[in-house]
Amino acid sequence: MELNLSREDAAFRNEVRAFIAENYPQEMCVPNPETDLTKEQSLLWHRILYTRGWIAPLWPKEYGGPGWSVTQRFIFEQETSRAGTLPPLAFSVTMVGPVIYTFGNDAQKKKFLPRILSGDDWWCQGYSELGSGSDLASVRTKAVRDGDHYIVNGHKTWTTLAQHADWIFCLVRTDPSAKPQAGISFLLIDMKSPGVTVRPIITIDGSHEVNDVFLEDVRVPAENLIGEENKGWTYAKFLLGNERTSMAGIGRSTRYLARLKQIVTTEVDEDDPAFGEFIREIARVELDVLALEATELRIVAQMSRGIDPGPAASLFKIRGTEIFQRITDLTHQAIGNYGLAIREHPVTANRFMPGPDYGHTATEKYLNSRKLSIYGGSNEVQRNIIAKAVLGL
Amino acid sequence: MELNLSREDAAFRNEVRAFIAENYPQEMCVPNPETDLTKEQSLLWHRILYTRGWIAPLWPKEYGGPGWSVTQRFIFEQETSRAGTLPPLAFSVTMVGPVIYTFGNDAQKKKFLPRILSGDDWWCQGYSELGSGSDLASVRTKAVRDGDHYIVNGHKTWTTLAQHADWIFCLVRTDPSAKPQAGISFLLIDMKSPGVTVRPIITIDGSHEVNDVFLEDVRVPAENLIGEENKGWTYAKFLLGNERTSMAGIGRSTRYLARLKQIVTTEVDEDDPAFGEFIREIARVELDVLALEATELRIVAQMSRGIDPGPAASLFKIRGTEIFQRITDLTHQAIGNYGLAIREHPVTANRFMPGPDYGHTATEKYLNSRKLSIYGGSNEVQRNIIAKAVLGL
Amino acid sequence: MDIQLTEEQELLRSSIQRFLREQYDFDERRKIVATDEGWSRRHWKSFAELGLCAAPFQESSGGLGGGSLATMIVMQEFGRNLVVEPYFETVVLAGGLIEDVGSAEQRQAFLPKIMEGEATWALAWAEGRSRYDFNNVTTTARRQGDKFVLSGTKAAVVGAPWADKLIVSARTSGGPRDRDGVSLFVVDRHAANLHLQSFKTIDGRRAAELTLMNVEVSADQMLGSDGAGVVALEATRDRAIAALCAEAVGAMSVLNSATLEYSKTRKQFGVALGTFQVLQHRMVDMFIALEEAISLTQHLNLSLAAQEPNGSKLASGAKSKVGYAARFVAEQAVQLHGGMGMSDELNVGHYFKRISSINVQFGDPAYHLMRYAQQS
Amino acid sequence: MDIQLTEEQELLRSSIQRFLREQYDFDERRKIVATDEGWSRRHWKSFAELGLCAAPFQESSGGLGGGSLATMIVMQEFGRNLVVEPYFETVVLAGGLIEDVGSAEQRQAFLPKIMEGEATWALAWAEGRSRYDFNNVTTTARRQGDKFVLSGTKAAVVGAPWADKLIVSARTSGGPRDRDGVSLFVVDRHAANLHLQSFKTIDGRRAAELTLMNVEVSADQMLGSDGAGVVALEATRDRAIAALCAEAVGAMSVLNSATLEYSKTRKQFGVALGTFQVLQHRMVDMFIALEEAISLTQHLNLSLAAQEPNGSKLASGAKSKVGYAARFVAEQAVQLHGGMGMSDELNVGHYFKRISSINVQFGDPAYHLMRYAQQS
Repeated sequence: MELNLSREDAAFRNEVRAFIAENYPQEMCVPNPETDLTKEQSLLWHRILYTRGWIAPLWPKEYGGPGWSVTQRFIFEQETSRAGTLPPLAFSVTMVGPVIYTFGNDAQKKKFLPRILSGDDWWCQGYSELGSGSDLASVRTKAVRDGDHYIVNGHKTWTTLAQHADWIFCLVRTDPSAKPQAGISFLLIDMKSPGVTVRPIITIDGSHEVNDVFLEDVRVPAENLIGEENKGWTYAKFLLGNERTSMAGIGRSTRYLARLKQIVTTEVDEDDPAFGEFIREIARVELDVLALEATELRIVAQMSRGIDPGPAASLFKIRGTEIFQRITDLTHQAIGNYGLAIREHPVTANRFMPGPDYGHTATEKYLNSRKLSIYGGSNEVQRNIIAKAVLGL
Repeated sequence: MELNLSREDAAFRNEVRAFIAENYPQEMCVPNPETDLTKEQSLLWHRILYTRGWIAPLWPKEYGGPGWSVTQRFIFEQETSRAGTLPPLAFSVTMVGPVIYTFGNDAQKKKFLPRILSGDDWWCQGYSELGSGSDLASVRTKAVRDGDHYIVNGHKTWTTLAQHADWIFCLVRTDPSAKPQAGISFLLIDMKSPGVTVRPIITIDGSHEVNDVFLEDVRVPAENLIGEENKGWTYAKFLLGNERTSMAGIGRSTRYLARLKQIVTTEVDEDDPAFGEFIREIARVELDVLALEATELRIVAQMSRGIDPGPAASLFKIRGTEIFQRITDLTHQAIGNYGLAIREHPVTANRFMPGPDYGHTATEKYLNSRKLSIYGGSNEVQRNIIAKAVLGL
Repeated sequence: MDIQLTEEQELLRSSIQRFLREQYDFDERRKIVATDEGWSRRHWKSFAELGLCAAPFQESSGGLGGGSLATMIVMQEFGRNLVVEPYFETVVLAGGLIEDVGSAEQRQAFLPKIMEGEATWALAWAEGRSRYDFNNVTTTARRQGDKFVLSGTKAAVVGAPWADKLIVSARTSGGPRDRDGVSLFVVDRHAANLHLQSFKTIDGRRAAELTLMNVEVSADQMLGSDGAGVVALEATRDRAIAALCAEAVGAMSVLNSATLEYSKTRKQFGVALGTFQVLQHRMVDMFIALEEAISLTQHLNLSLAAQEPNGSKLASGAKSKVGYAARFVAEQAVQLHGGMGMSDELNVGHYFKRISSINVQFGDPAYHLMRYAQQS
Repeated sequence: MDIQLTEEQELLRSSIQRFLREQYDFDERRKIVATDEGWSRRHWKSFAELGLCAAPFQESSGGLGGGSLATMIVMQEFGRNLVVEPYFETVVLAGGLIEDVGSAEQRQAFLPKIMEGEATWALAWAEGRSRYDFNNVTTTARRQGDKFVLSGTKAAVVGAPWADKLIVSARTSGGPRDRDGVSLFVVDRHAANLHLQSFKTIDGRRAAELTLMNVEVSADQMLGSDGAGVVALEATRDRAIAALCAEAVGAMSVLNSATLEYSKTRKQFGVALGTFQVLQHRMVDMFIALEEAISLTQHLNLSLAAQEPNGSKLASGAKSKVGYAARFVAEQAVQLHGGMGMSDELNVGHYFKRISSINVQFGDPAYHLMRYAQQS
């Protein structure tokens, strides 16, 4: 679907397209960028965008944002994701950055924001704990004030790419006697602090994306507290809203859908009993993408007229993840017998992987994408949110 | 699916088949027996079965049952429903009869059971009330003791075929101060009693199957109380279990599925874009029927070994109604443009109905079958029952 | 990008809304449906006076120039109120066809009466075995001098029993399933040798099966080029789908509100239905289905208005996706209303039936899903 | 009508259960998977000692005569414990084929070693472009005196890397997609000019792609009649499906119990997960899916045991329905376990992956649904 763009916006779109085509690093074009790149490789494109001034589309100009309109931001998002570029570090740019410039003090802004933009600091998210899952308010990691420090003890889990991280932003309990949401604070912790240990969690696709982070008597300077003590829940919710908005994933789904079509064309003969099923299911998911994209455009249009999108983010999260799971499922089915094979991690070119190149990541993508309906607030929780916030139930 | 039958059972099956073929009244072969027959027509087959001694397969021999084994009962059920015979009055034979012979006193047994078997009494069910639905324990119809009578006031609704009924069995509240389930009694009321009014409810398919039954100062002899006062909930639940067990409806679904196949073969060309969809969906529902039938056979086999089927009835109710709804849905789709038409009620041969005969009832069946997932305890309530009784949640 | 209505469009919408609110509540509709004709000539006249019948037509045809967006606005409100008057048949189908392929004389002869609410029309394209295929025409039109002689049977013509004029597709050349050779004819409903057998439709309307036994039609009553009827019908279908999707969206939005409202007031097991999480999530899915249907419907109407090249493929896509969404919403609305949902007295069942009918008209969701898939 | 196990069958089941409970817990399995070979020869030997490898074979072949019901019992327990030893490949596929179409000499030469646990086998029927179609064979077998010379590539041969023997389908006549002309050959895994490229499978097993470059096979190693390989493979598939369905049922039952257990202990928002109605109904649907899968699996195995004429159609039906049911159960088990379900450390993900693998082997649910529909 193409937007009906003004001449200015069309020119901007062309500029973005050309920039991507000319600058996206060849090194980053690997089968599965999310898992196959080293930390340094992952940062190449981040640094290019930084240099161009495009690294933080959502940030206000004063903190380093490009000052784009809602439509320009949408165009940028659409073009970069359709081209399949690896998004800049979401935990840094989309999540902790806005929290710092919205709720942080001047010293914090000055210390952290530039290094987020430049990619010098890699941030990870210390939200989930064992036994908390989608119920973030049940956080048990404790931070006890000790002079001008907090002493932090706890265990964070499902921490994405903590193995690369320089900093972690954490929800910690500072008032154990208060009601769940009331006693939480938002603390920034240097990953190099003594007492911080990272332990890999291997997921069912064999990859190492997430980790346990153990915090044992970690001394954190009190100046790393964001906003007020015990007000962390407010900042945490603000951050989650930002996280979910980007979850429609139209660009990604569009790319994977195009790939699926190509695989089906190559792999499934017209007289295969399941051929019609693939055609039908592809059409169905294509229409799902189209409808979600059209919905996103409606919301963007409303936002550009100043209308608050409200809890639309939950709708995007639910449908965006359902769609992508379906695409990866169909792709896994499309490669037939080769769906038995899975790459070994860490990935090297030396290991034999059967079947055509385009199928090599199909199985792990199918497995990996099962997480989408769980992480970031499970889809069940998102439906609860809509039931409450939209339907008033 | 055919059973592996013993020689005796096979002979029995043949006997049943032959009896149906020879005796099922031609008059009852109308497009939609459930709605198109008069009361007297509806009873023809009932009376034939009564004469043969086959009217009440589930009843103990002493009360007029045929004394069949579990397998014979199953065979009879399967053969009669596959042949498309109109089942005998369920409210009489399947529901109130067993309550009377299980919980009633000798006078009640003597008075009611023979007339149920002969078809002289037509019973309807006074369970649902406005605002109670699947929550039967919230019954508000009151029965106040007055000497050797109860004075009954209330409003029953969704009462199937009350327009034909001689008697109604009612849940009534006899102790308003007790907990919901504890203050309910099970009362038999003569429909000819002063103060009983029946008002038709036309459903969305245009038919008149259900009714409101208003009870205004109806004097009911106390001898019509089943069992003990305020213990009615026990009898009501016993009855519901019997109702649901028969809801797998394999025979009916098998017949309607065969008809659907024939309609698709006639109506949908192979080059119609949706042809493959019909083939696939028919295969899917056929497998659903097969799996449910195989499940029923497992349960029947367990029962014949003396194992309690437990809440399997809820599984049959859920899947049986989902399957039949799907078949009627596909049948409605299969007749294409003729799906716009609907018969007018009461049905007469004078009114023009377009399209081939086999499509004339497709639309009303689709509409009518929407009730199946609502009536008899909604499918949501059935899932609650399984969650509690089977899964222990 | 979203449809921000122009002042004119807002005016159109609010005038329809006001009229329907004041004059077309569910009881009034029930009375209309129960009449012999099954629709109200008085209301029809009012629609014309409000400018609805002229709204979509081009200004050069004497219309108000609102195009497909005007139709969308009208149909959505009609969907919300289950309006049974033959707007879709007369204005969207026949009017659209006449404006699209009619000669200057035909446009002049027919459109003013349509716009003024003085004539109603029906479109007879289907046949007993045609299913949703415009090519599949066995009705024949033989040329005889300056006349055509039509013979055959047309099926399920909604609005025919009381229409003034019919547009009939008939074969002037080619074999029974050829794409070429189908032509369209304007036929007077009272023409000699034309027989109608009327019946009621699921959604409270009237339809008829037509039997033509050598019906004579003057050659100047051919609509569009000889043999090019299928192309004209296909364009009609795209517009029809855009209108039906809008109507479905209107109906869905009422069902969603009614169900939500019901779930908040109706108690079961001592608490409001809406407190049960399973029902909450069901209603969330109904909400999502509606949002997506709105989006695709707007997208289709905008694409047709802009004459985008992939409009016909998109029409099939929308008919499918909106149709599945509407069926889901309608079935769940009945389910969540419980026994009440099955009653003819409540409006819910009637919305269900209108949606069932929309899903049959011009092809069901399964048909259009595969048509969408097959269009390159 | 239901399967009431005979005393012998009960004994078989309880002996497997005891062995697996004592010797094959999830940690033990993890260790086995992590070894070079990826399966345990020690356990394999124990299985043979328990009589599992001889269980399904006819007594005339030296087996225990348990037939498809014995296989069902074994595979269901193996499914419950995610056993990775090549029972399916060796006993069900190769053993079944040899017993079915092998000559007396071949049966005598091969079956005893299989039954005694002294040889493992793998079946190489698939090729890069064959998908699930046995006809689609480009590997050729040229006759040369008393030898055949095999050339071509076979894909995704599970169990091949450590198998002693392979059964390879190759074309002795006909065109690349002809039903006739495919023959089966017993090939030594160490044969000259046979190259294996090994890889790991999603479910922790080992498989290989075979490249045959003029591999010489003695003519008496042809299994079954010349050119009749497809028929033999089809019968093999029916048996394979019956076994895989039983395995899936075993895996599903563990997933259901684990999910139920987890939902009762795991708290979220202050209450046990299992108190949320949406999750309750999800688990009810998982329960129903399992019950139906059990029923169809038993029905299929009984039909095969009784050599019912529609066994092959039924096999496709069961593969489809059980496959969809298993996928649903597996996906929901992961979903309800939340983040834990994604972790390689928990067993849930491994059941998920075995089910994904079962759904690929010998055709996925969509393929078999349409094959079922197309079989008269």
